[in-house]
Amino acid sequence: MDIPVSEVKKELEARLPDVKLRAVGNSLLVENPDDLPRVALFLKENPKFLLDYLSSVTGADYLSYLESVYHLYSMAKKHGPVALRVRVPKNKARIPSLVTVYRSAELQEREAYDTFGIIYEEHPDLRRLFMWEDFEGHPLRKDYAQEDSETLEAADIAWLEARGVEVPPEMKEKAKALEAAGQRAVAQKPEKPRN
Amino acid sequence: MTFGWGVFKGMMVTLKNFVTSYACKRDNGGIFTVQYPEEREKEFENFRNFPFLVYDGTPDKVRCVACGICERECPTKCIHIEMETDAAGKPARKPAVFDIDYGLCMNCGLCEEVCPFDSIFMDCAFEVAAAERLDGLVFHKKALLKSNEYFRKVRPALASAIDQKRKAAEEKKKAQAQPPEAPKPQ
Amino acid sequence: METIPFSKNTDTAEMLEINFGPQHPSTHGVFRMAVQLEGEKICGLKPVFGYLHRNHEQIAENLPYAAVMPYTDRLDYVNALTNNFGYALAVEKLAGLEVPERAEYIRVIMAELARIVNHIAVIGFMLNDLGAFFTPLLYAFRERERILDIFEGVTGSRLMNNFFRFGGVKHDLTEADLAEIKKIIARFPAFLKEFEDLLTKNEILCMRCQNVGILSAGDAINAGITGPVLRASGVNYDIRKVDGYSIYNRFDFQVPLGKKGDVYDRYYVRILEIRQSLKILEQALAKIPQGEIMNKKALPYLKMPRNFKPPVGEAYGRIESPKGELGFYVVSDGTPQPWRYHVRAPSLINLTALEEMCLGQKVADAIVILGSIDIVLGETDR
Amino acid sequence: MNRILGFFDQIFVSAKAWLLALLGRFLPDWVVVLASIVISGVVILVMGAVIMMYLTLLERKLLGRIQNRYGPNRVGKWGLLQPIADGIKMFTKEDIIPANADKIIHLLAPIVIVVPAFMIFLVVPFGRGMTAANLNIGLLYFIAVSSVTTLPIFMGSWASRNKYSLLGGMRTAAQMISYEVPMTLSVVPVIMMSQSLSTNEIVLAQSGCSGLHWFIFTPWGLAGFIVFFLCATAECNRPPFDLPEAESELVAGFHTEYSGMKFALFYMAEYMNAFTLCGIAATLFLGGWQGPFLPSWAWFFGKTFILICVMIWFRGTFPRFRVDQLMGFAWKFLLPLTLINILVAALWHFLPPVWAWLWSALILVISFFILVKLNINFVPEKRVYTLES
Repeated sequence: MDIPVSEVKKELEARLPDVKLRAVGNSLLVENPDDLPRVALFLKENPKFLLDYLSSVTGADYLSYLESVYHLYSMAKKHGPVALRVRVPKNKARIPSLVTVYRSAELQEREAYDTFGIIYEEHPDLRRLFMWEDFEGHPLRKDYAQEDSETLEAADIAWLEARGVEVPPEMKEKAKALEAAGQRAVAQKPEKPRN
Repeated sequence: MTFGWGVFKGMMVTLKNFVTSYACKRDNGGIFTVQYPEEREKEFENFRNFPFLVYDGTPDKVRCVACGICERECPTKCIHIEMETDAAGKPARKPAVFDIDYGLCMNCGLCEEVCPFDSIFMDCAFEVAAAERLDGLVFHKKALLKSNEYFRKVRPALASAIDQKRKAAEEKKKAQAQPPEAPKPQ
Repeated sequence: METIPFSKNTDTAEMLEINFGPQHPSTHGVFRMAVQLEGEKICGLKPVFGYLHRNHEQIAENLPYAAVMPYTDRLDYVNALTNNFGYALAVEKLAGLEVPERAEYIRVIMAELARIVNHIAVIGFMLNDLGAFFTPLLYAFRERERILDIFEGVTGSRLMNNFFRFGGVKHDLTEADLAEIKKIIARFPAFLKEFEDLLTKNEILCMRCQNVGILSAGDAINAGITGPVLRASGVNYDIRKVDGYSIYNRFDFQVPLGKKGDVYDRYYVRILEIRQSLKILEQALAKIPQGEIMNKKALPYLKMPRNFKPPVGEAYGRIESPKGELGFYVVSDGTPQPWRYHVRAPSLINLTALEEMCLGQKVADAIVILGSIDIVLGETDR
Repeated sequence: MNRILGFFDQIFVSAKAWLLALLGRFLPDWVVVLASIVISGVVILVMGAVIMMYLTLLERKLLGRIQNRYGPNRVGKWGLLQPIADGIKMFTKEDIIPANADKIIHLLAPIVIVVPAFMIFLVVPFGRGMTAANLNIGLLYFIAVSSVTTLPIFMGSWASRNKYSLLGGMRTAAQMISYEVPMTLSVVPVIMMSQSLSTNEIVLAQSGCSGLHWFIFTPWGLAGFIVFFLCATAECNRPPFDLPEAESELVAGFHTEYSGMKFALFYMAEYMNAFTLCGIAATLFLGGWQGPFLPSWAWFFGKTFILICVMIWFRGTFPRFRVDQLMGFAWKFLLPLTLINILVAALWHFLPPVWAWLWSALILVISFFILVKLNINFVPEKRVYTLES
């Protein structure tokens, strides 16, 4: 049972007049990220929708901005989904967390933080989910440069040599050259054959 | 009596299985193990493991024309093809190099699906273990090439369908190769 | 190793911090639970993920739509067919592809067989966690073997099936296959009875499972828990019923519900679900029509996966996988590769409430609770 | 007929006597006494090792059959050489000692655990006149020595400096001490009836009527036997009481950090304990070597073998208890039952036969039900599940 976006939008605009909304495709864009918890709480508690179940939280990178998408369903009324989305600029990717409204956001927001670098404010435990703590970058962003596993950097060589591993001289030279140029060892991205 | 009855019933189940493992056949609760090298499970025609190349008759008559579609579509990029060039440097529609890294291949069968020349198929052979990761598991053209007869043996239904299709195509081609009769003026 | 932010401080009290995993016989793979213990009682538990992380989503974003299909097999590798189902559903929604009748039936039959495989295997593994020395597991595997033979005969592979295609399925079910499936369904109730005799009323199992790891319905909904774990808590929510995706609304089946939401309910709900799956299978086998197995419009894309370019847009396809709601969120930008591809993994999200379920219980219970949630690390870590 | 039976019955005893007589011809008496001890010792040592080896094979075979598979069948005919292959593997494996371990205790633990396992063999009556040392306090000796096993397990777990091992060690200490109590108490009626602590005397007290005088055929004997057997299963850490090892929880419990031969010694002690405990159970309640038609030692080994098979059957069927339930089972269920059992045995002694039967059976059944009612958490809840559309 689908809920038409226009209906949700109408109801929301009537009840929360200061929230700016825009219908994007089959989903509802909350223009100001700070309004998101209010909207979610309203949808969760409003008897007409009772969207008590947050199915999926995910980020997406649209080059000029980052987006966080939420799919809400109702277990009580067995309808849905209502998709909410929030857009934030890349350099200021901060969205209020939904954990206080839906606990199911906990691990999913951690995942989106890990992979997209979206900071969910007031999340009780915002750590990386899959990658290790001092991992650099956010792997699902489109500008993420993957580390080249074949080429060693100066730090890697120091780490290896401290453990008594012999590093071939040509690798050392390459690392030195990289360091002198102030570059990282970045893997060549597989070119995307777009026909 | 509720206490102890469930435990007793459970013990009876295991006892029953203990007895049937001596008394019964595989399908009626007997021993289920297949003692692998001596006994083998039934082989299924659809079973796919690693790809191989089909040739007709002699190994130089390879169906593959080195178009590189499978190479491009392979999700794991485990196929490497180089086209053969003849003495003049013109590309001969034949692979000079055809390598498949079995260590990388994930047996998805997409290469078989996309191949327009009915040349690459999934093999049923699964005993391809090797001691070396690179030397042993990267299969080169010579090892990959298998005859159509072999193909017919391991996957009879598919092979006969492919053979029919090819035969039909050949006949059609032959028919087309003959100079078309002049269209009758209406 | 990173520090785990436990809610209680380990240093002040007489506590023991233990890592269960990443290498441990009962974490079902490389999952790690950092556990705070006071004697044998659990005072804090944090799951740690990522030991099997391979960035499935990025791999998929760099591949044509069709080439992602074999990768979805590797998410929940116990039942690859339902993963295929979810992904195919999402992409068909995106591209607006219809699926022929017979293909729908084949899909349902295969998905339900996969559900049975998963549930019996899970019960077996859970019993292993409880300390039964492999007997239930091997009985379960004995029956699973027969179903895997079907999978091998039909799809070409026992585990990594790669069977679904957009707009249909790869192979047809022959009459012989159908007869074989019927045979399996016919013999399954006897096996279930044996299994239940061994387990359901066993006092030790009841003692270990009843009133352990209780999860209330409200908590379960709020924590986004789905699948048998949710239904064991007494919430009637089965996506096969709610969405009626594919052709599930044509079948007559019921949703078994638990009473308390403890480990025992989760065990028994799975047993009951197997019976319902058998019911669906019987109906599907009786009704399966003749016909095409691929949508004609989608046929050319089999040969040219790169020509498959769904229109710009997004779709969220979800199915009731044996572990819970498996959702695929796919965004297309009109190119052969998805712009964004996200998997809503039930194995991961069902772990949200793991700590609450375990607090105050014994070490042994934590293992059983984890076993009863039913995670597969391929899907959890992606 | 009787002579042939008598010959086979005493074959080992007469062989030893013949050997000693042979030695006595040209050696002084004290050497012959020494030789007698050495012969018994060597026989026990060899028997202990062989029993352990073939018990592992038996267990794997039976478990395999219970689970519809073959079990080991590749080394030798029916896998008969498998234990030897395992032994070679154990010998050649690297001996790993954790860097932070207490090395001396880590080394000592497996040695200390094997010694009492061998020592118990001393009082086991393998057949008529086939007790290595016919102590008049044999039963007390058995209880004392078997309780030593707790110590080396705790030593091993503590010395490993491993948290899993530590948890396993804690569990062992709690479990073995707890189960010692009902086990000892369940033996008391037997002592009361046979009026002796000597294992041989106990067997002799059960003679007559081709087996009908075995203690198991009395109400208190049956209850005592069940309690004793359960406690014995717990004492040698076998499922469903295998908490100290608890593979699925504690990896391998107290022997997580042991490898190679040290691990094998732990294993050996476990199986030898299982054998001796089953042997003692057979002695106390099943009439030991008593039985018609067959040589006495065959009866003893047969009964022990059946009890061991039951233990393996347990392992093939049951999940494991949890630690609190395990302790509760010992203290709240088995202990009161044994105390009542002692009372019942006293009643049995004073009442005339038919009344004794009736009363003791009645008391035991009633007290069993009362105990079940009191331990309501052992009794499964009944649940009815709903199916909703």
